[in-house]
Amino acid sequence: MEQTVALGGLTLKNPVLTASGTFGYGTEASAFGDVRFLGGIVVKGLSLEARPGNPGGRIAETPCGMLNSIGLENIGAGRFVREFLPRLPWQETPVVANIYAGDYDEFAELAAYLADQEGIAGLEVNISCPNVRAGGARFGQDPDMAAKACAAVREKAGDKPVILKLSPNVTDVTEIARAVEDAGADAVSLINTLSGMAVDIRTRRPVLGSVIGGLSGPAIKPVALQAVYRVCREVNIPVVGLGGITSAEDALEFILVGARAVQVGSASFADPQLPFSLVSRLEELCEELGIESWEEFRGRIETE
Amino acid sequence: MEQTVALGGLTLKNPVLTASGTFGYGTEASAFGDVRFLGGIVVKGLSLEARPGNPGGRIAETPCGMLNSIGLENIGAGRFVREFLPRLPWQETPVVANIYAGDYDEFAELAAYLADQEGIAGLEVNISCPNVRAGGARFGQDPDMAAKACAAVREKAGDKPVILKLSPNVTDVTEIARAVEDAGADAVSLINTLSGMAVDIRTRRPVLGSVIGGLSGPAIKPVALQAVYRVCREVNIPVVGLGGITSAEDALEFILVGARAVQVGSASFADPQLPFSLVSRLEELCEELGIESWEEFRGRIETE
Amino acid sequence: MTTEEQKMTLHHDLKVLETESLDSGFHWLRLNPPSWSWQPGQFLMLRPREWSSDPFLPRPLSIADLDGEALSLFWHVVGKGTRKMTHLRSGDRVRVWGPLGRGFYFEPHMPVLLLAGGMGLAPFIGLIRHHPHPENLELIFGHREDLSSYPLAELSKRILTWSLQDRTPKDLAKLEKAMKVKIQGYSGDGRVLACGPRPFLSMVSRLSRENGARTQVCMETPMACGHGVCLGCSVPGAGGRTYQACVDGPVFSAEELALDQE
Amino acid sequence: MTTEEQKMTLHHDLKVLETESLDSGFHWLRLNPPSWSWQPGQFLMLRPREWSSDPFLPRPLSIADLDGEALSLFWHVVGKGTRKMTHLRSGDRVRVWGPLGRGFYFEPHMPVLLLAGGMGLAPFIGLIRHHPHPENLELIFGHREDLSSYPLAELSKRILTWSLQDRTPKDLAKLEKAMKVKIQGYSGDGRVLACGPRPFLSMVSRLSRENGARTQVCMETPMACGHGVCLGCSVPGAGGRTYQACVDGPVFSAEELALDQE
Ligand SMILES: Cc1cc2nc3c(=O)[nH]c(=O)nc-3n(C[C@H](O)[C@H](O)[C@H](O)COP(=O)(O)OP(=O)(O)OC[C@H]3O[C@@H](n4cnc5c(N)ncnc54)[C@H](O)[C@@H]3O)c2cc1C
Ligand SMILES: Cc1cc2nc3c(=O)[nH]c(=O)nc-3n(C[C@H](O)[C@H](O)[C@H](O)COP(=O)(O)OP(=O)(O)OC[C@H]3O[C@@H](n4cnc5c(N)ncnc54)[C@H](O)[C@@H]3O)c2cc1C
Ligand SMILES: Cc1cc2nc3c(=O)[nH]c(=O)nc-3n(C[C@H](O)[C@H](O)[C@H](O)COP(=O)(O)O)c2cc1C
Ligand SMILES: Cc1cc2nc3c(=O)[nH]c(=O)nc-3n(C[C@H](O)[C@H](O)[C@H](O)COP(=O)(O)O)c2cc1C
Ligand code: FES
Ligand code: FES
Repeated sequence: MEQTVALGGLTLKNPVLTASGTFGYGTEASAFGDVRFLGGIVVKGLSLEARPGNPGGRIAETPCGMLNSIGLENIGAGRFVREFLPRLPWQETPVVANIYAGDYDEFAELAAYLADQEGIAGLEVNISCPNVRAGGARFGQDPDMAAKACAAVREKAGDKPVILKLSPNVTDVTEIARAVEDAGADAVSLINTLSGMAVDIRTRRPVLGSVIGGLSGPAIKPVALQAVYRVCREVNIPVVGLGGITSAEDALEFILVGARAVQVGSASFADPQLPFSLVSRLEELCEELGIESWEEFRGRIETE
Repeated sequence: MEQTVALGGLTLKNPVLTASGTFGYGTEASAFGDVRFLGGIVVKGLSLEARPGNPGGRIAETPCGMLNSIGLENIGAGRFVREFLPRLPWQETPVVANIYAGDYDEFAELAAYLADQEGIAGLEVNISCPNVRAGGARFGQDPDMAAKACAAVREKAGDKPVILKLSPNVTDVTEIARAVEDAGADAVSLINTLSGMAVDIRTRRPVLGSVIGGLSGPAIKPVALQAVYRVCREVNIPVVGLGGITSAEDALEFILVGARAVQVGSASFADPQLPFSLVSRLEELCEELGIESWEEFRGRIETE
Repeated sequence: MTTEEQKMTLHHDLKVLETESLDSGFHWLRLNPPSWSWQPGQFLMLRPREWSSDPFLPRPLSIADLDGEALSLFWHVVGKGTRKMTHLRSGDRVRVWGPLGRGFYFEPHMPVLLLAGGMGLAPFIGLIRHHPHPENLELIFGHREDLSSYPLAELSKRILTWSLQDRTPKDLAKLEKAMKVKIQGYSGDGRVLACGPRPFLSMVSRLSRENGARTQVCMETPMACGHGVCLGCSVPGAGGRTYQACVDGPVFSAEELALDQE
Repeated sequence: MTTEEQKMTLHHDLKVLETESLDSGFHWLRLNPPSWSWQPGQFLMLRPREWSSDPFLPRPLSIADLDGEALSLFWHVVGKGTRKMTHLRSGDRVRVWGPLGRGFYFEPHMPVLLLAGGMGLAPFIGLIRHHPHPENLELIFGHREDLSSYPLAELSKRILTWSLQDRTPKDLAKLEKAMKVKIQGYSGDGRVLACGPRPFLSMVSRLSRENGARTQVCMETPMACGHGVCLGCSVPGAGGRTYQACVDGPVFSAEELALDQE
């Protein structure tokens, strides 16, 4: 079956992307597979300046999942563009830059800089990070703030598609999705991590230096599917589904509830070949299930 | 170590309760242990009238967890009081009635009826169910509605403690917790299930008849711990922690972040003796870790 | 029975005596036998401790046989749990609780027609092996997989069996016809006991109603707890009632349910 | 190396040749050897397919030894993953990827002092076994568990070893004193290679700075990916730098890090 999908102006050779923060800057996993076969890659979240990230414990294993509090450590957009982008096969596989910033102006500046780079195919805006200036609220938890962040990036992104990455830690994720759609988002991706915590009863301390971190992995797949399903029924822009995908079957589940493409996240820690093997396995599985085209399958969940 | 804890006017001989919906009406698991040894039992959610529950698939297994959409099937408060309550050792183990209703008046009526029964030690108010009259919004997702439901129950509950059971499907669970504290709640319990979904890519149908259901089990423990930790720092009433507890270690984790008592939920499907064995195991573990009293341990997580 | 006795009866850590893998994903597990009194159709919940929390839930399995030698389970690999169960080896210990639910009701002197669809054979294995008057039993067996995967050769030595492949719509029509004829034959003093996939049981229920046979069906719905506390195993009953398969069943008389309308 | 070759080198499904359980939770696993060129201190990630999704993450383990016979791993049970690994039996297959990270640097002619705390012995086993000039090696080994749990008898046959129990504060003071004296002795042309718990490495780092020894430490931080993509394994470096233990380490020169200030 033809695997190509269109995503907000991009053409992906298949619907499999890597999720931000789980695939480094795109070059590190080259020993496990060839990124040219992937639908696209989303790189580690970039900010205007390099950031050191959180001190102390950064990862904790949890049942069927993990917590992380990397604290958005990154080398800064400039160094990524100079040192990594030239080594990525961006001519063959779209490279999406995941970005975050502390305020709207910073978002705008970052977007302008990255959208200007030939090798950057699009921007994924992480609005789940704390907004320092607004006292710890998160852009992604308030529809107005989400819309403003979206608009700030959209305005500077030129002809590059802008994907808003949504947080599941909200009362109604469809409200945020509609807000960013209205603000010009070309697509949304969801879900980012759930708020979670792990503690050590012997040391009486939290396992993560930041106390609370982000939960990912198979544990959250049911939450992610539900969020994607609901958002797909509320917006007209394409939706990228992720959260706990470990197999081609999982990927098809997201597509069945309406996702245009999917991202492989922390499951690639458990199997670094996963993003690559998923591409071929997905094709086989479509064959097995007699799926004839994405159009025929996508969103065709029967709820009656 | 002395295991007794005080919970909003009740005295529990130990901090282990069973979670609503996972222990039937209290008599069904008698072959696996003696409820007289438990700190308390919370029975299946009761409504004023019997309800048939949801048709179609009601449970689905998920990674380290499960989805349910029982649809609040129950025999009605009256039949519970007549047929089950007399068979429960309520003189020795507090029996908490979990209740839900479609509007405030119904909550008040139900609370008045149940609070009047000698064998009912307290009420746990499930505000995570859809409020039919308000068009599908949920009491537990709006601070004003939560407060009103709480006040309606509190007013009719006489000297019986009222515990508000909070939903994690909100942007800020502490906001809801503060609202019900202000409205007179004697305690809060959390978390109820997360919204989740499972689909079958072969039949192209959702696994649950209700499409979206509630996620429980170890998968959600990090989310639950985080919610309990945050609520404990924001309210002065006692907090009952639950979500994914499978061991005495898990129970202590909830107590370490501030919980007064804990509830064992779906893990007792995987091991029906769990609520019972947890009681003795918890005592042993306190010994092992040199915990001298609950006061010395509870909430004493060091985050610096 | 006191609570203490019941508890000892229900919950067990049993040692694996033997495992046997047949073709196409069929497996036998023989466990050190607990001293249960049981009825065919009753089941147990099984959950090896090694499962961590994934798979999370225990798995319901019919008691295929239980005697002084072994508690025998017979299953087909369909998903994660049944696949993991194939890793068990002799000497391992597994946690089971049972016997659970209501089994089939019959008296030794009654003529009994057994109708099994695929793995629906499991609860009939011990029934056939231990029935004091095997001449009173007859089995119709509809199957998709190769006959050699099932212990049919052994069972045919004790009772009359009819096996019909059930792969195509034509096969199904033949199976239906065979069952119809037999059900008619047992509609007097006889009993019909059926176990198999839902459409199979619907067909049996309809044929039974049409021919006035007294039929019991064994309902294999997904279960979380197996002992009445989760309400996850509901099956629709006649007249809008809802039953719990784990405690009200898994065996129901066909009239209690509304299967023939499915 | 082309991508294709690298890929073949890194990712393997290896057959279990042998398992061995010692006292107090110590285990050996010998796998069919891949043809890696490796350095002591390098590690691999291991994740048996049977783990479903719980435990979720792979486990980092030092390459204890690798030669034509076997890839050997040596571990101590501390939690869920290391406990599950003890269920592996010969004939099973496990997925591993490696060799990962930077190992210890030394030349055969250099006098090398090995400092191991508990399981920190693991990366030194192969080093000692295969070193062309074992007379250039000396080991100080601080341990809590019984000596018989470690392959120390074997190693003592090849090189000079000093074992010190490390259970009480008094023990620790003795260990520190012994290490101090030895580190001074190796501060000229020698090298000091250390592996063990964090406080052990802090102590070694401090003693090395104070005595001008050239020391390398192996950092065992929790890791999710093992190959640089998750940024979960950060260790604080000197001058406010942050390193990734999995690709910049796990072996660092002591001056690169700020351990002596912990
Ligand atoms: C009373 C009873 C007796 C049974 N006896 C037998 C038997 O003797 N031999 C045998 O091979 N099978 C039997 N089954 C069916 C058996 O329980 C399922 O095949 C098994 O649970 C599937 O688990 P899985 O992990 O392999 O599949 P998965 O699809 O991974 O299971 C996911 C979830 O769905 C449930 N589930 C999936 N299929 C079924 C099913 N057909 N019936 C009930 N639950 C299901 C599982 O228990 C689990 O909770 C019986 C079922 C019941 C209710
Ligand atoms: C480079 C490297 C080499 C190692 N070599 C060895 C070895 O040869 N032999 C040996 O016995 N141990 C070794 N360890 C430690 C070993 O990885 C841990 O003991 C193991 O991961 C614990 O897993 P668990 O599931 O039993 O514990 P759990 O506590 O259940 O693990 C939970 C999580 O924490 C991580 N974790 C827990 N303890 C440690 C630890 N001490 N170091 C790193 N991660 C940890 C686990 O990997 C997992 O992600 C090494 C660690 C690293 C980083
Ligand atoms: C270690 C780690 C780092 C992450 N960093 C980022 C990030 O920088 N930006 C972002 O938008 N999401 C980040 N995420 C979230 C993932 O992209 C993804 O949304 C989430 O992990 C859920 O998917 P999964 O369950 O498949 O991992 C990170 C996740 C992990 C586990
Ligand atoms: C089958 C099932 C039925 C439930 N029914 C109720 C209910 O009637 N009322 C209620 O407040 N919570 C109900 N719950 C939620 C549990 O009480 C608990 O909050 C949730 O399962 C999280 O805990 P756990 O992870 O330990 O199961 C139900 C949960 C399950 C699994
Ligand atoms: S399986 Fe839980 S009530 Fe039947
Ligand atoms: S373990 Fe993932 S970057 Fe080091």
